Amino acid sequence: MEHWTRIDHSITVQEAVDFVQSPASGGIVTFTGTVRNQTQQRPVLKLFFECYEPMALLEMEKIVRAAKEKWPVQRMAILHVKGEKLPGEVVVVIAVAAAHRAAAFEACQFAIDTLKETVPIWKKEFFEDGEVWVAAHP
Amino acid sequence: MEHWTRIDHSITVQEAVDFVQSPASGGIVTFTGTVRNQTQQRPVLKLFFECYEPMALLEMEKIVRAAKEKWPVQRMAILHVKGEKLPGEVVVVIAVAAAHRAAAFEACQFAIDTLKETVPIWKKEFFEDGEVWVAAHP
Amino acid sequence: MRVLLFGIMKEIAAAGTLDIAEPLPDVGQLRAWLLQQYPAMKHLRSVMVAVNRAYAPDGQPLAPGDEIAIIPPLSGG
Amino acid sequence: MRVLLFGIMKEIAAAGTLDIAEPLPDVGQLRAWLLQQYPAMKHLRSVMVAVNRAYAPDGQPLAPGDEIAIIPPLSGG
Repeated sequence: MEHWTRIDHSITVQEAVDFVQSPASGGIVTFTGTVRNQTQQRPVLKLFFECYEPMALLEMEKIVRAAKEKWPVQRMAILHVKGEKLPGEVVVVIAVAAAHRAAAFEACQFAIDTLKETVPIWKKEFFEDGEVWVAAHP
Repeated sequence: MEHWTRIDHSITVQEAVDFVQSPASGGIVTFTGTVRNQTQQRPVLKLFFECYEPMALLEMEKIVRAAKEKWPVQRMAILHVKGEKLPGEVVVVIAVAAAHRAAAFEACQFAIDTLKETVPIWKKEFFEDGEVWVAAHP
Repeated sequence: MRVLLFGIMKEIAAAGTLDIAEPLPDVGQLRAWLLQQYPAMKHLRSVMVAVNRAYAPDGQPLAPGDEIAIIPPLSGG
Repeated sequence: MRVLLFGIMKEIAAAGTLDIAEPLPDVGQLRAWLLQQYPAMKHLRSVMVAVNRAYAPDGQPLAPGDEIAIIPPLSGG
């Protein structure tokens, strides 16, 4: 298996690196997204992630295929959480292994940029005085 | 402490991410370098890393300062191993946390590129039939 | 026709799935029907439709048994 | 004058440190002296000199008590 896509309650950067690492790869680049403790100066109490899980996994696989067509990358992992998350907790991890580090950097950045645009996952922010689905309104 | 530089016998990406992560950061980018099992088709048995340790740590700190001048990054970790390493083992980890992921990607790539040019560390490759200090000769 | 709703769409419709009796032959007509039923939809930044777990343009025909989902603005990652 | 050697320079000189009695007033003259003592140095891709843990140009004067290191081509990372 050359790639790994997963949606779960808890994920770590270490498991993503362990998956993509191999004695043939020279460099691994990861992106880890965490819950910020505020949005525009308003303290965030928690987040809730809702996923259209089967389609989200398919879209993650499309990202892997597109990245492998564009860059000479070896193994990739795309992990995303679902459910409730507190500030500081990990919500997304992308790991890319390649023989040459420039390809790994470019493919990892492409993967997180594309994930935010195409993978059906929604985030609700909870504040002291209310809650909002992020980016829903202009 | 907003940055962490370290030279040790064993390092992990997880400890670098744990250090740079904070509830104020939105994204963390890491680069992890591992020992490849071959160099130009010759199987590599092991590597040996020699460090001019006090100067290497100073040069790592210069990289952190330069990155923080160029990009709005929050916390950085630069870890490198010394001593013997086998194929697949981690030799360098760089982690960068930033509010915006583009800055984290650029600063991380800058840091590994600069480390290879300025930090006084030397790598010896051991093959079945000999050993060589990498890049010593043209 | 069975339609899955997510995120803010689930709140607007006060339901996670809709069973629509009205015959709606393509994605565009489903979208128009939803807008009429749930006027709050027009305040959303965007709404996409997925058919059988892939994004579908307005012209795409809908068949009985398709898995249809309404995709409000994404915010994963 | 005490000089630290690393990597391939340690093997070329067969020593990790050199104690040089010769008076060598600057980095350039230290470099010339080393090249004369260890002709194999000229096959190296590059040799830098560090004084007090910072890279130093050939014109930099050397003082007693300076920590001097010979830096062959780097290969960390």
